[in-house]
Amino acid sequence: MANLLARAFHGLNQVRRGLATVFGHSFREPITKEYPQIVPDITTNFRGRLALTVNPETGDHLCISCRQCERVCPDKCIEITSAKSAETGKLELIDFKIDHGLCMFCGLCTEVCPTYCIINTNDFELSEYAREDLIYDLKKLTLSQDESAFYFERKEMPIPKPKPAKAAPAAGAAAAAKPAAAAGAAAPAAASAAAPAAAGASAAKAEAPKAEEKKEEKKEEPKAEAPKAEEKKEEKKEEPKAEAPKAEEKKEEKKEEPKADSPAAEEKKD
Amino acid sequence: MISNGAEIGKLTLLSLVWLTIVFTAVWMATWAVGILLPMLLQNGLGERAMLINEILRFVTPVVSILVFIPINAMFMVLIERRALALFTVRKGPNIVGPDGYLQTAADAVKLLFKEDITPIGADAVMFTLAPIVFFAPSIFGAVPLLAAVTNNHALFQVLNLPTGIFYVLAAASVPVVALVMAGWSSNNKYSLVGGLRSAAQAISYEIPLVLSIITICVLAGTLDLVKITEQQAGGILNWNLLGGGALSGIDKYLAAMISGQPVGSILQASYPFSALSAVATGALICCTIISFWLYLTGACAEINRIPFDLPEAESELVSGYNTEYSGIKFAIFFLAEFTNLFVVSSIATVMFLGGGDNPIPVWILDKLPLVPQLVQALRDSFLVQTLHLINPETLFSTLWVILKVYSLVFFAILIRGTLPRFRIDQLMDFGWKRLIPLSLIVFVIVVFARGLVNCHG
Amino acid sequence: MLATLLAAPAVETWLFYIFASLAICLAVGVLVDRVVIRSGFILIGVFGTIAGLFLLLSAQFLALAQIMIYAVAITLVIVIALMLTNPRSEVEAAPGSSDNLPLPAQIWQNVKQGFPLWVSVFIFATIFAALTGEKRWPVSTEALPDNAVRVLGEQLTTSYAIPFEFASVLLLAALMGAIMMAKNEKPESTEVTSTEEQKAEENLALSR
Amino acid sequence: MATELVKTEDFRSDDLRTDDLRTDEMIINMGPQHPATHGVLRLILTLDGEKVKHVEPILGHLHRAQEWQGQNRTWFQYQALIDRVDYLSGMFTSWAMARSCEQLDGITVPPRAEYLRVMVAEMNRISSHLLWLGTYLIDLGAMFGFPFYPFREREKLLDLFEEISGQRMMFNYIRIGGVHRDPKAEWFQKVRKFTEEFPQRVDEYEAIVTENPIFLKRTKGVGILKQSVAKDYGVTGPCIRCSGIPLDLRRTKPYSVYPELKFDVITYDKEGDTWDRYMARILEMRQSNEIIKQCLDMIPAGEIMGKKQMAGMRIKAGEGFAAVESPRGIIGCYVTSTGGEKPFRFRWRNPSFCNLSVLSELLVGSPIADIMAIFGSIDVILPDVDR
Repeated sequence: MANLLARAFHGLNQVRRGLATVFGHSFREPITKEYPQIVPDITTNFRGRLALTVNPETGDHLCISCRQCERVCPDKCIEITSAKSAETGKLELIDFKIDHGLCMFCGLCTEVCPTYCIINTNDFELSEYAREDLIYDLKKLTLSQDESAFYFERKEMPIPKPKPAKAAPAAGAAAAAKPAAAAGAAAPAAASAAAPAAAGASAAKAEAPKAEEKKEEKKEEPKAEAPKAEEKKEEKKEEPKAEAPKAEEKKEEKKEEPKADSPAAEEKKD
Repeated sequence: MISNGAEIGKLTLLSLVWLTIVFTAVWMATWAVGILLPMLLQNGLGERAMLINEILRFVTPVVSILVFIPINAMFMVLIERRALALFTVRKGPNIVGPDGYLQTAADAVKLLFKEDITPIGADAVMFTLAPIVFFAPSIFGAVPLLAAVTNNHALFQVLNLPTGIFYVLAAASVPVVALVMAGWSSNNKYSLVGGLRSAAQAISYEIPLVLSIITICVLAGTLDLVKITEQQAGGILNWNLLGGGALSGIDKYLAAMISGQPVGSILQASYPFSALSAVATGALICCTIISFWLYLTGACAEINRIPFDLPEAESELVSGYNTEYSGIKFAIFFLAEFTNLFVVSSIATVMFLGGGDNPIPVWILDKLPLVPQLVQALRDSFLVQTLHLINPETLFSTLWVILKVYSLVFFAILIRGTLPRFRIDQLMDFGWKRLIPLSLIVFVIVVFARGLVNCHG
Repeated sequence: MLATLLAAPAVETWLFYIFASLAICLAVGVLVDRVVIRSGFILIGVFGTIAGLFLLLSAQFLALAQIMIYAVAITLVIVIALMLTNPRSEVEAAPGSSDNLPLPAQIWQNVKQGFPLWVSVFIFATIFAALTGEKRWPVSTEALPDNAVRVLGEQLTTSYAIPFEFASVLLLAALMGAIMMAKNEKPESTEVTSTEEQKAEENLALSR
Repeated sequence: MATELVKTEDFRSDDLRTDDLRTDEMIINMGPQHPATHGVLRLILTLDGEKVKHVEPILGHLHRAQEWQGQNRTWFQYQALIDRVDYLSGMFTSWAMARSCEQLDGITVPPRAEYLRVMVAEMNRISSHLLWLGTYLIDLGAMFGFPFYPFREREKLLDLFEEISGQRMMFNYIRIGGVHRDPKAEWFQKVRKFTEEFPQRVDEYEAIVTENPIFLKRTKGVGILKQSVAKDYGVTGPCIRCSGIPLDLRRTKPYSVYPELKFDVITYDKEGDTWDRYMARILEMRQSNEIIKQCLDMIPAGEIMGKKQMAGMRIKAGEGFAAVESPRGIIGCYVTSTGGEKPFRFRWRNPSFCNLSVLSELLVGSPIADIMAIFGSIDVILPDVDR
């Protein structure tokens, strides 16, 4: 009997303790934010919607059509269309499509991009009424100059040099790219020179024609079958190792401040 | 330490605004039907208005209840959500209308326009009847409470029954049938189990509930709600919560002492057996407090609130008896649940907390400055004298009732935010092996102890 | 006052007829309805209307007790018991074809099928005769007591104390008997049958 | 600690219903759309009254061919996918894969990376247990108040994860050879702040839940997992530790920097019930908090990557196996490489699958209302079961 009473009191006391704790919570600041009015403070590294940057100073498009992102994407949601320019013999970006309905926001494409062109923005509001609307084309993906500047600063990425002419002969012959800048500036991107460092594309000097051939093939069947893409990748991969020592000064400039991403990776490269 | 002042302030303001809306609306409707219309008829028809007046007197309480229930339920849903948000460090609905005041109105409109689905294989008649049977008793049951909570207002005296509390309890026991009906007619196993559980639970917990009420009735010596409230008038010492009048003697003694009247044999009259009476008083106070707790527990089970919400246990039975309900039928279930919560809290207020009585004893209240003058000024005003719009006694007692009832509702919300749910067999064990014996013991003790003390009855 | 309104003979009479006819209709519904559980629910309605009749007789306490105990608690127990005993098997109790039988046999068949009906008609006739025949049940002329519940309580504990206690003892005995019947089955079933199906069948039969 | 204070009667569900009242068996299909089955588990229950006679879990509603995907992705790509196997503790799956590949390739992970790994893993363990705590209380019926509190703390952890790895659940932070990103100094300060206030929060949870009489009634003596059964089914994690077997890879087969850290392995001598499993997780959260504190003090400066991360990386040919102690038990990763860009074969040993298989043993004989109490207490993640 006494035991029963003691237990009953203990139980009631515990319930009272619980109630008091819950009631005490009502004097604390709410943790919820009224979302549409108050946009959350998103960290720098947040992997949101994918976008393509332009050179924040000149407005040149930074993409060099190297297709690294297309190859690395586990979901195969990136689709790049490019053509060889008749004048310069370099690749010219025609279209760049990302299916955000397929994308899993792993951010691998941004890690391999040699020119810091494709980035994860902090935008996470992607809802649309139709799935087709989630396929972003080049126009929709490309950020304005101001936005690019914002992300370049925020993500502490090196601001690309406004393409000097001298870079053109050296790197232009390589597999790399010609920017499809909105301004249509003729000068080839400075970034294209640096590109090979990270991606190893520059190594392909000798191979350049071959690579281009392949790319053109691919253009014809944009849905490029996986095996082919991978073949190419394997070819490419072998070369950069050999070529790594050739790194140019520009490359090193770049390397000083590369994103917090892969400091170790650079180390090895050097 | 309070870093949430803004939210608490908002909640308080919301409660005040909504309560004003609710009670103004109810009172205006009641006044229009019960006072204004007869006055107009008297002027227009003269003697011939007798029959209509007689009918109107019966209609008035019903009108006030019918106006009260939906508006009040809307308010209670809102305050429950806001209060739970407060407990869980959130903000709650605050978008629709000014600071979320109209959220439940919007929800109600949404529910009304949703498709009303009757599942294949369901017993259509029973399926439709169930929400009505669930909802109707809460209207009927609330009527006799009106006179008790408004300090015996003339308009509501009509439907005050000599068996008031028993009537309310009888009405409160009917909804169980509706739950079984809903569960059975839905043609769904989960619903059926929910309905059966609710029946078993309600029948079990009705016994301690009724026994705890009977304990108070024994102390009060009557079943009439108005009489029970009248007995408790005059401060917290007279409330049934504290011994059901066992402390009235002390109250009288203190009053006499303060006003300087001869103390004489007041204590002797109330406590005839000195030491024995003192023990009995202590026992009575303990017993009534336990009864109050028993009542709250039983009532929680009766209206399926957490921790007794087994009939709609979400993690076991999806949504129990109302799994298949949608649209307006679901809305009626929802409405009735909150009305039941209100009715149950009002019964507790009337039976244990002195109804509309203010907790401060009269002998302190009289000493307070300005209060009597204020009441007198109100009484002399045009509103009271000519239009009979406000009755000061009714006003104050109603305000106290609101405070007490919504405190209990708030407590129920707090419990909802804290406790997990019982298991069905544990629930039955708890009911039959703990609560019923306890309530019987309390009942027996009260029966014997009240012979030693002068109680209300 | 409620009493004054109800005192007007017209209103009271009308209410009586409404309640009475409702009660009879619902009672017939209980017998007729093929779905047993639904007739259980209709039974609640019958008790409710009877409570209304009590109310007309100014027996408030009795009316409320009727609702609380009969209409809700007891009927619910019946309904639940019906649900647990799988009533669907009883719904399809097909009436035997009686065309080939001789006339007396056919009549007997009908009588047998309508057995509950006949019993209820008989009971009704008996009660009717008892109530209306030459005032065998004297009508009290005493004024209605002011506090009916108190009077009821006093009567039950003084003049009718012994019948009241007998009734309680009887109910207790019935309760214990029910428990014994439910408990009794165990030794028997272990002796007589062994397989679970047989046990289950037996159980089902008992609970019917 | 609180074990002594609490005494409830011995509970046996058989006491409550007599054998002689036998009714028809009822077959109930619980899930995959049932609100309490934590995703898409389907249980076919055979009930005798409210007592479960037989239970048959049906799996595979969430099968995503994770192992097959491993054979068709490069190493680099598969790392990004593998967080999704057990989405509440993605760090551990990443870690298991990283460790097995490092073993294969012979990479040494720099000490700073190891410390970072331990830190984020323990944070992830806390966040996983917090989510479990919230949902478990929902299973038990406290749906309106309590579950928000653990989620509040979890939210803070997720913010920290977002800052360091870029996303809140699919981290892809632990990579082969190290970790992906070196956090800034402010991040460490935030973590320290969290570790300082977290124990008080746990105290609050305990004040509300641990000795609540209803909670005790629901969990004490319910779902007792016998030692032999636990061994037979290969149960791991808090479940088996509560059954009296101190199997914690962090101690029994130490890896990373765990040997240098001080922490207790939470075990119970007797056979554990659901309350023990609850308590074990609460205590584990406290232990993890201590581990994070120690790591914050001990973490050295230096490299964070032992091997270059690149799209076309290769791993030496051979076989590797590594296991880590996740919040749910042992995650094992077996990998075979042929030296190419893609793995030859991946094989995962998932704790949830093994823990779930014991369900049919635990549930039989318990009332239907206990299904959720028991099922919730073994903390199963359905994607982890189905892979």
